[in-house]
Amino acid sequence: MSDGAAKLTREQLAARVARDIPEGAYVNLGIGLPTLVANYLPADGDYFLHSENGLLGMGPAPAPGLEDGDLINAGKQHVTLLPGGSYFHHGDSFAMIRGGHIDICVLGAFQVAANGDLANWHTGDADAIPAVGGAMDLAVGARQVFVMMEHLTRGGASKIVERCTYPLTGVGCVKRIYTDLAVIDVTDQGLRVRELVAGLSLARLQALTAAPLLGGI
Amino acid sequence: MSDGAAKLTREQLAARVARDIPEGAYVNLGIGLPTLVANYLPADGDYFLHSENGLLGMGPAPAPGLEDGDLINAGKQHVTLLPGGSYFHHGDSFAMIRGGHIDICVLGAFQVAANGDLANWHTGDADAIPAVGGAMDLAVGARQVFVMMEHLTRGGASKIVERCTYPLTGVGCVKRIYTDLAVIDVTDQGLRVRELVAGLSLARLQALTAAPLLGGI
Amino acid sequence: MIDKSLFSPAQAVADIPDGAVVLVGGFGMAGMPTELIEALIDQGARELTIVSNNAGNGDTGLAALIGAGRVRKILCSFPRQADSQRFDDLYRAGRIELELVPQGTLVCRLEAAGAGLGAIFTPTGHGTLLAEGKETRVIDGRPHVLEYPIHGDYALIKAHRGDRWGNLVYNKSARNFGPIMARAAACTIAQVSEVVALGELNPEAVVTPGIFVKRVVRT
Amino acid sequence: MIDKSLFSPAQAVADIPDGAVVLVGGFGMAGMPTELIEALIDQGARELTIVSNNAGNGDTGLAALIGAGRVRKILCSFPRQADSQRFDDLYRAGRIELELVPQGTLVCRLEAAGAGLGAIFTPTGHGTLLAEGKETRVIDGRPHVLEYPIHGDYALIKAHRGDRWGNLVYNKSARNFGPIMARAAACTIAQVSEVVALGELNPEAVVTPGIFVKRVVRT
Repeated sequence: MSDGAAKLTREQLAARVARDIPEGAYVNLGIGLPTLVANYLPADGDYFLHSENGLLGMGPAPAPGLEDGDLINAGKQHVTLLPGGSYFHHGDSFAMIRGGHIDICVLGAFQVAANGDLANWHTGDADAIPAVGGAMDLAVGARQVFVMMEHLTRGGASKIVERCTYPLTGVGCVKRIYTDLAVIDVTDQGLRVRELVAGLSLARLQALTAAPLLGGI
Repeated sequence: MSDGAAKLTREQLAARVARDIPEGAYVNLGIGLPTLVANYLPADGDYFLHSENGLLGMGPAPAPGLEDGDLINAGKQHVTLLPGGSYFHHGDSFAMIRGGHIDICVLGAFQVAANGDLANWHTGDADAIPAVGGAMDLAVGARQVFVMMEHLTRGGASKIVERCTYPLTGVGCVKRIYTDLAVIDVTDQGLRVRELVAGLSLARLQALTAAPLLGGI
Repeated sequence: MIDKSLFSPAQAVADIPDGAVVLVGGFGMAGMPTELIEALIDQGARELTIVSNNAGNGDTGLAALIGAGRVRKILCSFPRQADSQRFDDLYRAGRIELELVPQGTLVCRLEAAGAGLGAIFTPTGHGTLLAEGKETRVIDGRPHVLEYPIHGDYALIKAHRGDRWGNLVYNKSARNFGPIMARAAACTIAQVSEVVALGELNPEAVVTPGIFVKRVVRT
Repeated sequence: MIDKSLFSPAQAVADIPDGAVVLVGGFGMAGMPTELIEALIDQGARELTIVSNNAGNGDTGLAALIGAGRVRKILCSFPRQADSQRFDDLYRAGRIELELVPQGTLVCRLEAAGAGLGAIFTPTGHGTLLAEGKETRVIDGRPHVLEYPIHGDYALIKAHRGDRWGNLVYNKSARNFGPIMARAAACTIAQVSEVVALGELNPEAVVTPGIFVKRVVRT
């Protein structure tokens, strides 16, 4: 549907997001796709990964056989702790989040609106069992909220919308959107396209996107 | 002025208060006179002394030469920590106080009113520099607030009053008053005398006290 | 001599009555007080209100308590998981009540309870379904939601080591909700891997001072 | 490589501007960041607002800063002490403003700032002079006072050991306000007795994780 445009793979998208994270940043990576970003942060730099279940300085997955059920990330995957990392309780962890101490969080999304509204916890389905976790805290608390998602749903609908139809996670909180087709800033003037994948025109991206886009590359 | 009544010394008063502290109690002793109570808690029992500057399981003063400027109590005196004690920050310390985790606090007072109002931080003097410390937190937070004081001021005025004339520390917070002349409970019916020192009659105590007293020994 | 250590989980949970509000530590299975919950299932208390981050995983611990039909209501942030079938079934059948709370709001409501605060204004959740009907206020240009403390009658938590005065240290990310639940409940019961002699825990490294803990059981 | 350790207190406090709100750790002299304050005196910043439990003791540390006339206003719980002459003189001369705050309210206002809460209802101080003019509310039958966060531009604290990522541990009761001030300020500067290699601090026993600390100086 992107007509030969070089749609990014999940790994390429993760690498693209990682490029915008400066050394020394305190970063929370949401469950799912955002978790991949960790794999693309330069190994020779100091990046501080926070996990809301009480870890700072989170390291990669342990070698097989070295998993520890007491050392997991927010997605309940086995992880490690880097030298210089620390453990703390949920009170301290959410003080970090809500208190504006996390520089960047990267979240997945169902929908992002032109005004930066984020919907990522609930489809509104009557039969769905809702679960929110720490997403609403990250949405209001992190200094910068990046969204990382596929541009379109499996059904081909735009996940970027004029107004979210799903229940909100946070109001006007998203600063930048990374998709498999483009990098888009949420600005006071509206959605401004910063990057397009190779072979994709702004006009074509606009045709795929259910909210007005501004050029600005 | 108590006519041969066996007025308690400061040490006797401290010992009397100590008798009402059960083993296992979490206790905060205010600055000054209340600090003496620690000396009369049975050495063979476990009593948990809390100091608002971040100590639980506070022990006695160190031997001369072993003082540590980083190990002090709320009155800034050198103390020790018992095995099983712990250090924590002010946030945790005042969660203990405000959150109702301290069973008993013993405070000094300028005035206590018949309804349990406490005044112990400020004489209201225009020239005085006010200082409140943790007294207001202890007054509202401890499960039981005991006041320990001389019954009369140096000038012979009753420190137990119908209504405090000094600025309040807490409203209706005092449960029991220990003076050098009597032990008095603050009840819904009023001030009920529980004990008198030897040689003192209720009538004589009433004559010395500026609020109505109920018998009840 | 004060000794808060008990011989068995059964003894530790014996007095939890029907209808109690029970805070249950853990994030997934890390920090889940499985043995205490099993004892609570055997004990038989019903109509419980549970406060926990998740609504049980698999078939053990909190999932088993829910599966046994002992839970009337649960307050949590993340019930839906791949392995939350016990909860999912009862929820879909309308047999368990859910109060969904953002994780950080669950945290600060527990902290408010432990610290004796009456209520707090938090920015989290403003403008969302989870703040509907709640009092709001703009403070310093930013909208906030008024949230109230969550007090537990009991807290069941899992720590690593404890002593007879109730001091606790935890293991890695299993610490999670333990310390904040310990202080939010009237009666906190901790299961530990080891009860050590008084003074063996470094006083600089005690995470939960004994004042917040009533009972300690080695499991 | 991120290295938050600096060579000198002078370097650490160089950018503190006139008029800054500076949180100063310590309870009496325990935990007082004396060397950082001396550097601040030398640096010359004026019209400071200081938040600290006391208003200085003797002639060093905070007392010296106050004595040098650099402090416009102080928020504290216990200014009056046997050795608070520097403050007493200026206060009596009307040359320093005092906002007296109950110690636990100072604490929860700093905690609210660090944790991003907009305001809190606390029972402390209700019905007293120190709550006059403040909004009150009865919650669950109990009167409360509404209190707002205290945010610092800077915090100056003293810890025991630190590392290049800013992780800190403290010494005994010198811990006091350090950890809660560290998180309430935009820029926290810690003086430590020793800067240790990364990984030397036990991750279970780190009291202030480095996320709350911008600069570390050995003194």
